[in-house]
Amino acid sequence: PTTTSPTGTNKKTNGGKIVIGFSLDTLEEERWQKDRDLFVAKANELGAEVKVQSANSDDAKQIAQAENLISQGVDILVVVPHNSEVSAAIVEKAHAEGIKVVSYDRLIKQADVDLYVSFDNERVGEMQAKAITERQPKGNYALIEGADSDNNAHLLKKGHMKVLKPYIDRGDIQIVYDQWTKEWDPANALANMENALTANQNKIDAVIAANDGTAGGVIQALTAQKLAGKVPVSGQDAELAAIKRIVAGTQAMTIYKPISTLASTAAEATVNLAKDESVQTNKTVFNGKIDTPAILLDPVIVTKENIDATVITDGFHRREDIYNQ
Amino acid sequence: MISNRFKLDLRAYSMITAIIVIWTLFAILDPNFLTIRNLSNLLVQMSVTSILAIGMVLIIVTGNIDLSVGSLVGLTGGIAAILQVWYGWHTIPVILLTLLIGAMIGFIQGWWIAYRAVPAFIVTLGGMLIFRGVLTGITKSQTIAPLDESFKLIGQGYLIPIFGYFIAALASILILLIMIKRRKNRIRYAFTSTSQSMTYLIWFLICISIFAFVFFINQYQGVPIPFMAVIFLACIFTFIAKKTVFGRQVYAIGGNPEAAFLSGIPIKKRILTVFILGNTLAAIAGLILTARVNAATVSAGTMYELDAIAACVIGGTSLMGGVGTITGAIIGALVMASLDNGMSLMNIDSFWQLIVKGSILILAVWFDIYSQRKTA
Amino acid sequence: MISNRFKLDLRAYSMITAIIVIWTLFAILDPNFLTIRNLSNLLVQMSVTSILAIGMVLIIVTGNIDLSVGSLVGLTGGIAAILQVWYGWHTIPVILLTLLIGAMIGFIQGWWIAYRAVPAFIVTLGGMLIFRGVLTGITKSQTIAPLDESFKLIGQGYLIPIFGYFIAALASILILLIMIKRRKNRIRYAFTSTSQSMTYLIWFLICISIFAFVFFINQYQGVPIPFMAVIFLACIFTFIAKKTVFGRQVYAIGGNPEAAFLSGIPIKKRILTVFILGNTLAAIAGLILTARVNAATVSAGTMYELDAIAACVIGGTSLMGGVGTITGAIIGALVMASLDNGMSLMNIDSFWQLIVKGSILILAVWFDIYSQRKTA
Amino acid sequence: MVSIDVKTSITSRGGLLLTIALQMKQITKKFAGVTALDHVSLSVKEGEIHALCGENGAGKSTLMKVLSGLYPFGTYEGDIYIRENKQCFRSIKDAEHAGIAIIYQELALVKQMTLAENLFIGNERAKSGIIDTTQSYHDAQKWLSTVGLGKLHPEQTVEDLGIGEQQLVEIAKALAKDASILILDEPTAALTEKESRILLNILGQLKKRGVSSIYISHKLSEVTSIADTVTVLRDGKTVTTCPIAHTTEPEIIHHMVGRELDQRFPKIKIPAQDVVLKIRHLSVWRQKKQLLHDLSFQVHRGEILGIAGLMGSGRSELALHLFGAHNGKQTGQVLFNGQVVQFKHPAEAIRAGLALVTEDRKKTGLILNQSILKNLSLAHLAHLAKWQWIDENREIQESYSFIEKLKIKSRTFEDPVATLSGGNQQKVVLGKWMMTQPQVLILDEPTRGVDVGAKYELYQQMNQLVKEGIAIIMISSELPEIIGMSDRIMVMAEGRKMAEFETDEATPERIMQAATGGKVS
Ligand SMILES: Nc1ncnc2c1ncn2[C@@H]1O[C@H](COP(=O)(O)OP(=O)(O)OP(=O)(O)O)[C@@H](O)[C@H]1O
Ligand SMILES: Nc1ncnc2c1ncn2[C@@H]1O[C@H](COP(=O)(O)OP(=O)(O)OP(=O)(O)O)[C@@H](O)[C@H]1O
Ligand SMILES: O[C@@H]1[C@@H](O)[C@H](O)OC[C@H]1O
Ligand SMILES: [Mg+2]
Ligand SMILES: [Mg+2]
Repeated sequence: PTTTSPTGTNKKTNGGKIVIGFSLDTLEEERWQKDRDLFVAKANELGAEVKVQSANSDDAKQIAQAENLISQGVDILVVVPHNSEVSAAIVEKAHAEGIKVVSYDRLIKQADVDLYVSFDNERVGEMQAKAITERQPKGNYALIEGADSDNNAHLLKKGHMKVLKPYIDRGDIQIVYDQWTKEWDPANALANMENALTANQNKIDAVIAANDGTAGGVIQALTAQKLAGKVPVSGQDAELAAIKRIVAGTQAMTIYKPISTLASTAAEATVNLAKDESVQTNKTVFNGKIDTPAILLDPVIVTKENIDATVITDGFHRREDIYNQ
Repeated sequence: MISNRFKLDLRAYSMITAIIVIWTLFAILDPNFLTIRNLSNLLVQMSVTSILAIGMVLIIVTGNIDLSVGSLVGLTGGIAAILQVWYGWHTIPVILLTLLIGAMIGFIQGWWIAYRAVPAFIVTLGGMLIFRGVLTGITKSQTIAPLDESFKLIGQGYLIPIFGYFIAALASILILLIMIKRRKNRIRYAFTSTSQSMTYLIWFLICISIFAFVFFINQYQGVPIPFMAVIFLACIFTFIAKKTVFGRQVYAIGGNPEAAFLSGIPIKKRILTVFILGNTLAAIAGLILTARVNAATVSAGTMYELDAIAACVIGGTSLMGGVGTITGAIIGALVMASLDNGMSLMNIDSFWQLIVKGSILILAVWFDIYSQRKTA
Repeated sequence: MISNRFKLDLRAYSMITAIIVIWTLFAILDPNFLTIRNLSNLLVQMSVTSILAIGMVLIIVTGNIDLSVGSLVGLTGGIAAILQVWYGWHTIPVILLTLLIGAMIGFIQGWWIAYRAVPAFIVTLGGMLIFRGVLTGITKSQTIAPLDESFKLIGQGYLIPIFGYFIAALASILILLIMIKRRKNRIRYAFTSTSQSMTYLIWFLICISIFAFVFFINQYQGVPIPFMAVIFLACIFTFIAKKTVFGRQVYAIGGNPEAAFLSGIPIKKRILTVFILGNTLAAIAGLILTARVNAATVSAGTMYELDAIAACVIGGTSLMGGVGTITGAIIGALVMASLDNGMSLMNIDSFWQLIVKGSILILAVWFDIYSQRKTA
Repeated sequence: MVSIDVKTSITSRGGLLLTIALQMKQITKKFAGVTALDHVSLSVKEGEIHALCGENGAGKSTLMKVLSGLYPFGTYEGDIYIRENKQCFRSIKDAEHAGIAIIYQELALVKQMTLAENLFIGNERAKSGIIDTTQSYHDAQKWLSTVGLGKLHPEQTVEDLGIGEQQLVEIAKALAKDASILILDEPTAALTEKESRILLNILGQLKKRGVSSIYISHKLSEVTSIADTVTVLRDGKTVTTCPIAHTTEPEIIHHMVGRELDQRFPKIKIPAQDVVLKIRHLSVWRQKKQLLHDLSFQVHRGEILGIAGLMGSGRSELALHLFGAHNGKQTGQVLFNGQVVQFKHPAEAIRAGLALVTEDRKKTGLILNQSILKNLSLAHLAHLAKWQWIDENREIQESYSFIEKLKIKSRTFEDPVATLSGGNQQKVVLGKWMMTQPQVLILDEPTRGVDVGAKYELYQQMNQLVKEGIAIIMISSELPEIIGMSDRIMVMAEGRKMAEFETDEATPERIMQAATGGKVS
C-alpha cells in the first residue's frame, strides 16, 4: 500500500479548500440531522466543504461509504461509527491514503484514531439513573433499554447499572423488568412496558428508558394505567416530543447533549487537523489500542425547571413549539 | 354431502390447537398471562399486524406480494401526525385524507404491477424504499407528537362496557338472521341442512361465547377499539373474499390466471383493486399504530411486512397464490403476538426470545401440516 | 431458428443496458464514478450480495425462498471470529469449520422444508430469528475483533498483478478448450456450428476483454479477492445449473413440480441439496463480510436476504419458480451496488437515496420487461 | 432370452406360447370416501397390446398409476408381478427400473424448458452427472422424428407447441426410456387421425420387439384395430377381459356403459335460421407471424358448424381470436348479430353471448384446486349475484343441474376438480360454459378424453342447445364426430380456409384431402 492515492486525488487538487468527509451511522433520528446541519454550517463558515454520507445502521455500508469518500479525495474523515470496532477498518483505509480520522460522538476502538470529540455515553447512562434514583430511591425498577444491536445501548446500560448497583445491593431497588428494545422502536417499548406492568400488577415505581423514543412508548403504557406522571421515566436526546412531555409532567428528565457545541467544536478541530494545525484536547481516552486525544463535552440534564436555560437558550427548540404557541 | 367448509377450516382448527398449547404453556409458566388485562393487551398488540395481514391475504392469493406495507404504515402514520400536530387538523379529516393517500398509493403500486407487468416484489420493494425515504424527508427524522385525545382513541380507546354488550347483541341477532335465512334456503333447494333445534343450539353457543368474551373483557376496560377494528375489517373482508364476485375472481386469478382470463375475469383490474384495498388497510394500520404510540417516528412500521406475510403463511395462505383465508391470517397474527407477549411478560432474555419464537413458528406450522395430513 | 439460448439471455442484455445507462448518468454527474479505484471498490461492495444471490437463485428456482441468509451471514461470521479471536484458531481451520456449519444448517433447514413439508418461508423465517438469537447469545452482543492478517485477505486482499494475468491466461485457455470441444461435438452430431475462424474470433474478443479488465484493475491494486470469489462461484454454479443433471432437475422442479415428480425426479433430495448449497454460500459470504469489516457484530447481515432476493428478481428470476440465471442475479447485484455506490459518491441525502433507488429499481425492471416484450 | 415357464404361458391368437409379462392381482385402491379400484386384476402378455376401456371415472388411470409407482406400495391392496417376481414400487423410479414407462393422461412437461430437456427429464443424457448437451440434442432429434415431429428443433421451448404436439413429445419421452412395458393413458385424445396413425405404427413396431403396451383410449375404433386383448373396467371393477378377435365395438360399449347405444351420433336437423356470426376476410397476426389468412365464413342459429383440420391448422387460434383472447393485429371484420364487433377481452365476448370451451382443460379451463361448484359458476358469476353479492343457493342450484345433466361423477360438488377423472374434468368445463347460456358456443375439441356414453350425452346436449337456437362451432380432430354431428363443415389448413361442405357431401377422404392442402371442387 502506498501513502498517496494513485488516482491523484489529494489535498493539492482541492485548490487549498479543505474537503471534509462526514460519515454518519444514520440520519433516521432527529438528533443526527441536527448534528449534520450544525456541523456543515460551522465547517462552511470556516471555509471548508463537507461531503455527508449516512449508512442506515449498516456496518458494511458505512465502510463502503468511507471508501467512496476516500475515492472523492477528501482531506479528512469525520466518522460517527455504527459499530466502534468495525470502524477501525475505516481508520486503516484512511490512514493508508494519508487521511486523518476524527471519531464523532462515538469512539472508534482498536485503531489509531486522530481525535475523539464526544459526550460520554456511559456518563449519559449514569446521569439518567442518577436522576431517577433521586426521585425514587426505593422500589421496583423497570429498565427499557435500547437496541441490543447498538453498542451505545450497552454503554448506556453499563452506566445505569453502575449507579443502580449499590441500591440493589442494599435491597432498596429491585429490577423487576429488563428488556432491550428491538430497533429502538417506540412501539416495541410500548408493548414491553405494557407487559412489564401486567407482570408486576402495576407495582413499578420507576422506569429507566434509554432514549426519548423508548420513553414515549413507556409513557403511553403508563398513561393507559393512569400512572403517567406518578412513575418517573428517564430519556435522552431532548427531542421536542420529550420536552413537551416534561412540561406535561409525564417524563421526568431527558439528557440534552448540546449538539451545537459538539458540532462546532468538532468542525473547528477537524479543520485545524486538516490544516495540520494543533488542536486543544482536554482528555485522552483509551480505545483498546491507543490513548486517543479527546475533547469530551458535558451532557446536560433537562428537567421541567431548566428547559428555558438549556434547550431554548441554545436555540435547540423554539419556545412556541414547546408550549404550543 | 360433507361440506367443504368444514375441511377448509381445518387449518384454522389445528392452528387454534397450537394457540391453546402455547397459551397453556405460558399460563403455567406465568400466572399473569391468562389475566384479562393481559389478554386485552395481547388483542391490542396483535391488531396492527392483523390488519396488515387481512390485506396481505388477498394480495398473496392473487399470486403477488407487498413488501411496502411496513414503510406505508410509517408514512401514513407520519402524514396523519403531521396534519394534526403541525397543521392542527381535526381527527376526522386527518383520518379521511390518510385513508385516501393509502388508497392512492395502492393505486399507483397496483398500476405498475397490473398494467406495466413489473413484478410485485420489485414494485413494492421500490415502494418500501421510496415511502421510507419520503417519510424521513418530510419529518426530517423528528418524532411528531403528541396527538389529540380523539385521535388517540383509535389506538388506545375501549368501548364502554354497555356499548360492548350492545354490539354483542347486535352481532347475535345478525348471526341468527343469517343462519335462519341460510337454513330456509337450503331447505328450499332441498339440500340437507342441520335440524332446526340444532341450528338454534349452535347459535346459542356462539352467542354465549360472544357475550362471555364481552363480559370478561369488560372486567378490565372493555373491548379495545383497535381489536374492534380488526374484527370489523375481518368480517367485511371475509365477506368480500367468500361471498362476492370480486372475491371469487381474486381466488380464481391466483388458482389459474390463464383460466381466469379466459373466463372473462379482468385480471388487471382485480389486481389493481386488491392493492388499493391492501394499502388502504395499511393506512388504517398506520393510524392505529400512531394513535397507540401517540407519536409518529421515522422507523415506525419497519419490518412489519414480514410479520404480516408470516401471519398469512402461518394461517395457511400459499405464497404460490390461490389459497388462503382471512381467519387463518388473523390466527397467524395471534400466534406471533402471543409468543412475543408471553415471553416479554416472562422477561426472557431477548436473544432467547428470538430462538424460541423461531422454533415455535416452525413447530406450529409443522404440527398444523402434520395434523391436516392425518385427517385429510 | 432463433436459438433459445439467445432468448434467455435477452433479460441479461437489457439489464446490461440499464447498467450502462446508470453508469453513464453517474459518470456525467460525478467524475469520480468511473475511476478504476471506484470500480474496484464497487466490485468489492457488490460481492457479499452476489454470493448470496448465487445460492438464492437455485433456491428460488425450486419455488422456495430463503429469508435466513442475512442472519446466517451474521452467525457464520460471528462463529468464525470467535474461533479466531477468542480461541486463536488459524484461518484455514476456521474457514473449513465455518463452511461445514453453513452446510449443516442448510441440511437442517432443507430437511424441514423437503421432508417435513413446512413452507420454506416459515422455516427460513424461523431460521432468521433463531440464528440472530444464537449470534446475540454466543457473542453476548460484543463486537469480536480484530482478525488475523491472513483472514482479512479474504475480504480485503487483492491478487498481485502478475497473478491476475496468470489467471486471465488460464481462463482464456480453458475457454478455448471448451469452445473447441463444443464445436467438435456439434459437428460430430451434424449440427450447424459457427465456422472455425468465427470461433477463434469470438474467443479472441473474449480474451481481450478479460485481459483488458485485469490490466485496468491492476492499475489500482489488482483484482479484489472477494470479486475473484464471486467470479469463481458464479462459474461453478452456472455450470451446475446448466450442465449437470442436478441443475436440470432443479429447474424442472420449479417449472412444473408435478411433471418433475411424474418423471421420477427425487424432489426432496434436490431441495435439500439446494439449501445445503445456498447456506454454504451464505457461510462464504459471512466469512467475506467479517474479513472485510475485520470484525463480527450482532447486527451483521441484517436484511441482506432482501438484497439477495432483489438481485435475483432484478436479474430475471421468477418468484414462481422454474426461471432464473446466475448471471442475471449477479447483474442484479451490480445494479443495486452501482446505485448505492454512485449516490453515495455524490453525497446525496440519504432519504433521497432511498427514493431514487426505489424508483430506479422499478424503472429498470420495467424497462427490461418492456424491451423484452418488444423483441420477443 | 427369457425362459418360457409353461405354467404362466398361454396360447395367443396365432397359437404361439407367450410369457406373461405383467400381472396385477386383486388391486384395491381407496381415496377418502371413494373406492376407485375394487379387486381389479389384469394380466398382460409379452409383446401384447392390451387395451383398457371403461367409462370416465371407471378407474383406468388409477390402475395405471398404481402400476407405475405413482401410488407407492402400501397405499393400495393387492400384488403386482413382473415375470413372476413380486414388485413393491415405492417410487416412479422403481417402476422405471423394472422396465415400466408411462405416458400420463395429463401432460407432464415443463413449459419453460426445451424439447431436448423435456424429453430426458429424470432420464438425462449425462456422464457422471454432467449433461452431454450434444448427445441430448442428437437423441432428441431422433425421438422427435420417430413421433413425426422431425421439423421441430430440440432447442425450442415446449410452451410454443400446440397441445397435440405436446402430446407427441410426451410419447417420445416415454419411448426414450426403452421400456419393456409401455403404458399409454389416452395418448391420442389430443391427436388427429394422422398423428394417431404414426403412434399406432410405433406400437406395432414395439410389439415386434417384444414390448408390451397397455393402451387406454375412448376411441374404440383404434382399440379394435390395434389391440390384441381388451379389458373393460366399470366402477372400479373388472367387467371382462377377452381377445379382441372375440368381441366387437358394440359389445365393448355394452360392457362399458351397461347398455346398448343404438346410434353413436344422434344428429337432429333444425331448419336454418338467421346468421348470428359472420366473419369477413379475417386475417390475424401475432407479432410478425400471420396466423389466420383471409378467412370468411358464417354461422347460423340452430346450426352446428364443424371445423376440421390438422394439428396446427389454426383452428384454436381462430377460436381464441373470436373470443377476444388475442390482441394481435387484425384485418377484416367479425359481425355478431349484424354488428361489427372486436372483442378486446374475453369478458366482452362473454357479455355479448359467446362461450369458448378451450382445448386444454388443465391449463386454460379449470382452477384445479377449487371445487366443482366454483369452477362451474366462474364464468357466470355476474348473473348469480346481486350487487356483487353471490346468491349461493342459486349458484348451487344452477350448478347442480349441470352436474346432473352432464352426469359428472363425483362424491360432492365441493370436491376440488383436481380429484376428478380426466373425462369428468372435461364435463366440468363444458358445464361451465353451457351455464353462461351463450348464443354462440365454440367447442374446441370438446370430447377429448370423454367416454362413448358421455359423448352420446354431450351430443344430445348439443342438440338441445341447437333446438334452443344456439349456434355451435365445433372444432374437432375426430372426423367421425365432425361428420356425424355437424350441419356444415369447414376445413382449415395453415390458417386458411380450404373448403366448406354440407354434411351430406362430406366424406373422410374429402376432408383429409382438403386438410392436407389439396383443393376440392
Ligand atoms: N386424488 C384423488 N382423490 C380422490 N378421488 C380420486 C383421485 N383420483 C381419482 N379419484 C377418483 O377415482 C375414480 C377413478 O378415476 P380415474 O382417474 O382412474 O378414472 P379413469 O377411468 O381414468 O377416467 P377417465 O376416462 O375420465 O380418465 C374417479 O371417481 C375419481 O374421481
Ligand atoms: N404460443 C405460441 N407461440 C408461437 N406459435 C404458436 C403458439 N401457439 C400456437 N402457435 C402456432 O400457431 C399455429 C396455429 O395453432 P392452433 O393451436 O391454432 O392449431 P389447431 O388447428 O388448433 O391445432 P391443435 O390441434 O394443435 O390445437 C401453429 O402453427 C402453432 O404452432
Ligand atoms: O442518542 C442516542 C444514541 O446515542 C444512540 O446510539 O442511538 C439512539 C439515540 O437516541
Ligand atoms: Mg383417466
Ligand atoms: Mg387446437
